[in-house]
Amino acid sequence: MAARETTVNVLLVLLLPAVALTALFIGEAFYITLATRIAILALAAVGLNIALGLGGLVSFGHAAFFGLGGYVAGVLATHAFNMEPVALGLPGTTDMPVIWLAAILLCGLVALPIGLVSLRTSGVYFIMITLAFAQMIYYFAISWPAYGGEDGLSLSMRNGFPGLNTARPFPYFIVVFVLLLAGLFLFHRLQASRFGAALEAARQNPARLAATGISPFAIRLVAFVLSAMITGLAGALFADLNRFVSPSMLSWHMSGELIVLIILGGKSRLFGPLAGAALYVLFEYALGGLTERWQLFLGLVLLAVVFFARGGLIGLLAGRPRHG
Amino acid sequence: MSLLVLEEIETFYGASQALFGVSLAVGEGEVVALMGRNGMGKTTTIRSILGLTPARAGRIAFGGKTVTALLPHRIARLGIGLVPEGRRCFANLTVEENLLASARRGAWTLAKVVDLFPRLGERLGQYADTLSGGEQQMLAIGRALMTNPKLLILDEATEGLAPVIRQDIWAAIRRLKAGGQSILVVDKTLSELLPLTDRCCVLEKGRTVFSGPPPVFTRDLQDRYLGV
Amino acid sequence: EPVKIGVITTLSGGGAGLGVDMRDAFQLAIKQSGNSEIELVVEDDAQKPELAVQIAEKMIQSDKVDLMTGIIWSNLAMAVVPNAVAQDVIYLSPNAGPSALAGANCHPNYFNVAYQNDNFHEAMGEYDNKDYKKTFILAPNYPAGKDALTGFKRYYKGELAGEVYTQVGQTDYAAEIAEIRASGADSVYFFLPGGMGIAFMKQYAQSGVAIPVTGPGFSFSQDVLPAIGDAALGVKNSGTWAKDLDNPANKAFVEAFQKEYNRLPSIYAAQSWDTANLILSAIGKASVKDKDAFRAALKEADFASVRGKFKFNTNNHPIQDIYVTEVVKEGDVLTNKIIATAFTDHGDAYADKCSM
Amino acid sequence: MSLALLIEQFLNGLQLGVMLFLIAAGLTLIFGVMGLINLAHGSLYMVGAFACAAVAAATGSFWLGLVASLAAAAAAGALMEVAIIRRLYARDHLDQVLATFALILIFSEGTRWLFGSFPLYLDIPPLLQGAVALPGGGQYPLYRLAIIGVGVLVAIGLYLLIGRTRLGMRIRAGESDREMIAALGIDIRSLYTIVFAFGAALAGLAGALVGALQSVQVGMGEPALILAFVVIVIGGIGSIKGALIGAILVGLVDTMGRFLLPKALALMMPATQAGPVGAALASMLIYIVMALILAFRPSGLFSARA
Amino acid sequence: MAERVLEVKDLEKSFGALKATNGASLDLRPGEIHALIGPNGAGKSTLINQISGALAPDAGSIRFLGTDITMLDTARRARMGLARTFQISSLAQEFSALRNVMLAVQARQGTSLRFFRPVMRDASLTEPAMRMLSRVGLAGRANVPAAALSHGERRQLEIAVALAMEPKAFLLDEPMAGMGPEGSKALTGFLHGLRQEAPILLVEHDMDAVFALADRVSVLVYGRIIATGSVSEIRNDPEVRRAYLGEPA
Ligand SMILES: Nc1ncnc2c1ncn2[C@@H]1O[C@H](COP(=O)(O)OP(=O)(O)OP(=O)(O)O)[C@@H](O)[C@H]1O
Ligand SMILES: Nc1ncnc2c1ncn2[C@@H]1O[C@H](COP(=O)(O)OP(=O)(O)OP(=O)(O)O)[C@@H](O)[C@H]1O
Ligand SMILES: [Mg+2]
Ligand SMILES: [Mg+2]
Repeated sequence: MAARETTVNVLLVLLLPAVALTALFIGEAFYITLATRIAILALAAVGLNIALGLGGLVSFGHAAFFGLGGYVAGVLATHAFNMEPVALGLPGTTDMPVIWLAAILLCGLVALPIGLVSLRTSGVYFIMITLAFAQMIYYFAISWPAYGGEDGLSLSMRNGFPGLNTARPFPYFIVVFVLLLAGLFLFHRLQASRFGAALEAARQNPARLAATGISPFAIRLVAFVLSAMITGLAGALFADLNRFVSPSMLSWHMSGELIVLIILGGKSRLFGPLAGAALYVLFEYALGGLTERWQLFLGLVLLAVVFFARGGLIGLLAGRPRHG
Repeated sequence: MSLLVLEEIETFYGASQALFGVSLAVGEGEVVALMGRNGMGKTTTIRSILGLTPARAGRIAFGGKTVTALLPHRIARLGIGLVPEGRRCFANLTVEENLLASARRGAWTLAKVVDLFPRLGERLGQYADTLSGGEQQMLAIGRALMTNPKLLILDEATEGLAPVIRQDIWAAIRRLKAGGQSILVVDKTLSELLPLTDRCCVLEKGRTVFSGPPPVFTRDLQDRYLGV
Repeated sequence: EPVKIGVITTLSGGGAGLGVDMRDAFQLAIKQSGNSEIELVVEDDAQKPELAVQIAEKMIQSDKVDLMTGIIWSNLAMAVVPNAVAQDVIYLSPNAGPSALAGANCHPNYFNVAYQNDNFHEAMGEYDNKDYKKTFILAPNYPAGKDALTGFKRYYKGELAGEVYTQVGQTDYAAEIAEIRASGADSVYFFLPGGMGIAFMKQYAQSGVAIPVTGPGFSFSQDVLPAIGDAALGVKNSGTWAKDLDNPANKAFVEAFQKEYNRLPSIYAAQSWDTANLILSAIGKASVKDKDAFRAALKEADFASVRGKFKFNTNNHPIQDIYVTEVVKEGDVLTNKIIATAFTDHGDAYADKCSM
Repeated sequence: MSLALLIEQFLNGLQLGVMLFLIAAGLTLIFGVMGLINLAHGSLYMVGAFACAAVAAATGSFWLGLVASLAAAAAAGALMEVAIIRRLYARDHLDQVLATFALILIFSEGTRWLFGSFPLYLDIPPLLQGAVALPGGGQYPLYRLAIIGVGVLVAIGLYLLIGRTRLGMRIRAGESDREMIAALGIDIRSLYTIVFAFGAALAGLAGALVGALQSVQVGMGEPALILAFVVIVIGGIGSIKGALIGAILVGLVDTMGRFLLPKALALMMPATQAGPVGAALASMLIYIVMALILAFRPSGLFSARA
Repeated sequence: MAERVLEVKDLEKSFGALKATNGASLDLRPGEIHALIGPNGAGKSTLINQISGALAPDAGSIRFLGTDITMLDTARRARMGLARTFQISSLAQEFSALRNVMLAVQARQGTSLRFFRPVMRDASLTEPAMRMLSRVGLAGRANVPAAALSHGERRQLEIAVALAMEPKAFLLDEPMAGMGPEGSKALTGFLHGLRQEAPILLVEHDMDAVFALADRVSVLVYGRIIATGSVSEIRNDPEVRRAYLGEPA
């Protein structure tokens, strides 16, 4: 079974570059964009999956980090453009690595207090308190006029990466894809590591974990912050993909969508987020072109996944997860 | 006539087989002890009787009616009261509610259960998950009695009880037996169990390997199957 | 040579009514023109900015559309338009005119065939000067809401009894209505789009407060009037169009729309109809492949607008008359009737910031 | 600002709270007591509103519409339970999330298919039109008073049903250990179908009653859903009393925040800024309150098990 | 090393009107098995929970290895060397038996913030864990998820996890419960030897085991220790007989 999962995973990884390369070859740039979109949403979900899949922390507020990451990209680029300092005399930038770092750091910094408070609760209370924090940020963003409020913020062009022309779809896809691979690798090692073991135990039985001498709170907090950082990075990439950020990236719909991607693909499975994002985006795209009732059919497809693909898409393709 | 009959049942947890052919019978008014080492399939047998983990092969009949394919609540309604392994009290119900929720008319009433376990009487308004382990065990027994079953199934019902209480329970079981109650019991205290049972049924690796009255279940056999 | 037009609009979810009207009118106009060289690509944005962006990319990169149109909401327009026009696609707005795109960020590829967002509010502010001295204004707390009240105040000269910003998506207005009652206002002006406006009007009528209400046409247009019901009767509101506007183009439009779809057209349908006819007129004059020529042809605005007079300002936004209409009942159907003209040949406040 | 206005706003907050409770009532039953995460609760609310509006328009009677809303929502609920939800009790909560999320999409588009894209008309019944005079000179709409009445009745009814009846015990027992209650001879499957349909009917009732005050349109259920969850969680899952008090707290905080915050800020900053900033803060307020409450009482104000 | 490994003084804990612990004091000396017996609901588990840190006492103090640990959280106490088992098995259900034990090994090593090295390929975790499983006789079930173990096997696993912590004191809450006759016998022998490694506070209703093992016995009734003494003293204490032991079996 393990071998089968590996095969499925390899195929999944190859899928995106294969699509992108084919698209490049036949001159259908849009499919590169679509693949990029899948990769970014997958990365965001990989981040959430650390908290949700491994730690059982169903954060209904990860859009906050996704959106914050996006706004970091948007705000820094805007300031680089109009040459006004962002804050404390720091200039804006259009340099992707700097933006990423800033997004990761900011999301970590914001996730820390949110985690400190939220992790006092558990279960549905955790779901709702994370939602509460995200909603606060959302309403703030809607009504704060400086960066466009509800109308959002347009980037006049995509931020740059040294040595690459990111304005073109393919090089940007490569950048995103490499980051996705890095995210997946991180998740993979994390899951198998001592930290991962402690985190999964904290989900299954926190009292047991504490009784062996590991504080579930500390483990969860680290996981939550890490998770927010990765999702934030994905947010920055998403802003660059769309050359646009708006509060809708911060909305609870977005949080819900990230959760749905994970469940769709297979919770706590390494490639669940990628499979889920691919399926979701493809259906959204394909059905949207076919009929104006596409949401109805999307609903039916999701129901079918719940019933016929236990353990999500990966569960369907690769069988039950390995327990060790 | 036998109240409960199991014929060569086989049961699986998903793909892994736990029972490979268990046969067993409990007659009206009979007390039968189901025995075996840890992990040999006692609990699984009980789960199969109640349809919680339905048997995939073999036949189970209760009161002359084949129940192998029935849903658990239908089987239970035919008159089986279960004291499950691990207590499984309803955590978010009070003691009183636990007792009343599934009660059926008959000789056992709230008053009589409280009489049997005065400790529960003191804690009627307390939520079950805050009870001590032993109190939960008493509650599980009381809850099964309140369904006024034809057949009482006790899966390690004396686990975690203080010696005095345990003696009370054994006394109660003796009284029940005297009153004609049929009982299927899993318990590790052979010294209490053997004098009381009409028949012993021993499982090993998911198979019935011995069945007979206590006198035939010699020290030798006990040692062989239970490691006493 | 066929012309490909990408229509991104809202066809699902709560805001779908507007998008459906928009699309229906557009398709009808193209059909009636008999021009078989025009190919439409219609997609649903589900009122999500990110999805709209994705569809726009697809239309530009994959479908290779020549023109784009269809977006109903300002925030979606802000997501799509700057990028689309930067890729040398011409975008025509059939609704929504955020101020950001009218001023410094105006673009030769961006044509607004509807209005600049402030227009309706400016008109009502101007008109309210006539009857009222102390008005109470409210709008949702987001950019369009603030723009609305700014627009109103730009022309309104009386005193303000109160200025309240409500929550986006709010459904209960008891608190605001109580404040209005206590404010001593002689009138109320509100901008609450979609369901918010319906809820406000119903609750306002139920509250028994007798202070007259005025609003922008969106809150009393044909798509929402049936839902508000008689509570809307007699309310004055501003608009660039009403179905009784007396010109041949409008008569033909209303009749054709009613015949085809068996319902009255809304202002979104009217604006969309104009957008389609503007495009048709330009196609007759120039090839879409020749962008400069085509832009010039569009700018001439040589088409029969259902709004009567129509021409483009320097920033490619309309210069048009803005009317005040009143909700009336025709038979048992609620609709709007023009009672006054608030502005003639009105442009917008941002045109001089546009360096085009 | 007069005292009378302050009192009226207080009443408005109270009333909004009871209205929120009404919206949350069905969810308390299905989610709080049965333990099922039903994101489609908002959709059932919408079904109720649409059924009421459609039947009221066809027959001219709000009351027939109300009956229709109960029937339609209960039927939709029962169907949903038998066809879908029933298979999910034993599964992970997250599977329930995915399935009921899918149901939201299906319900929304299905409703649009049936009723078209435009909001429907639904007005309050003539019997309940008009206002009553409050002591102190104010006026209060009769219909809103009626909603308070219905909300309180539903609260009492649910409280008794869940806390005092055998049926309530069994539902709660099912939530704690479904297999065990079945093993004790209770037909928990049918019981859950009935209770689910009942919860759905409550959602439908709320949709009809509240729908008459709002816009009956596709998508009306989602904000209602979020607020309902907020209310239940603040109050403590499984507690009817908690849900009622949580709802009233949210109603009061929201109303008073909207009313007072801009005024308070105006004392500190220019009026042009105070309005928007105050409104922004007001819209965050219920979430701030929820976060604060959960930070200090991680399982709500009145967790069913204190 | 202090003369007393664990020292509980005047502990009090109320649940509403119920005083579950009512001024209990007791200690644990190096190398001993100290049995804590008493009627159901007397407060034994509550006491264990307070010592392990799962519950905060209302009053009183707990010292461990000379340090006051009353205010420390569970994990800190566990790291100091206090290992407990649960009366009702409490394991990571999805993890195999082996991984459950490995968790304890990792906790003892204090290395849970390592993010990269896969645990299953880490002999410094798997080997000690495997050893512990063998000691309790579960080696053959190492790869079975805890959820699929039988009740008795789970009880054994609880002990293996405690062992893996290499603690300075054991708090065992009814380890015999759920073990069959053979299991109880084996476990009794095992605990007999275990006291050399660390002293044991043993809560147990199985009197055969208690009388065979205990160096000292304390009797808890209504949250109060009513007697402490040797096995024979306790056995013959009339008060204890009445409240707890009942008629001689
Ligand atoms: N949920 C489950 N999934 C998979 N296997 C299981 C499950 N429950 C029990 N088993 C396996 O089935 C076999 C029989 O278990 P069962 O619980 O019936 O034993 P038992 O005789 O009751 O043991 P004990 O005395 O320890 O309670 C064991 O090998 C056990 O590992
Ligand atoms: N959270 C709680 N709330 C209320 N009462 C509680 C709580 N926890 C325990 N109790 C009560 O405190 C008393 C002591 O419980 P405890 O579990 O310590 O008993 P015990 O001595 O371990 O009993 P047993 O031998 O049956 O396991 C019991 O009466 C129990 O009902
Ligand atoms: Mg068993
Ligand atoms: Mg105990």
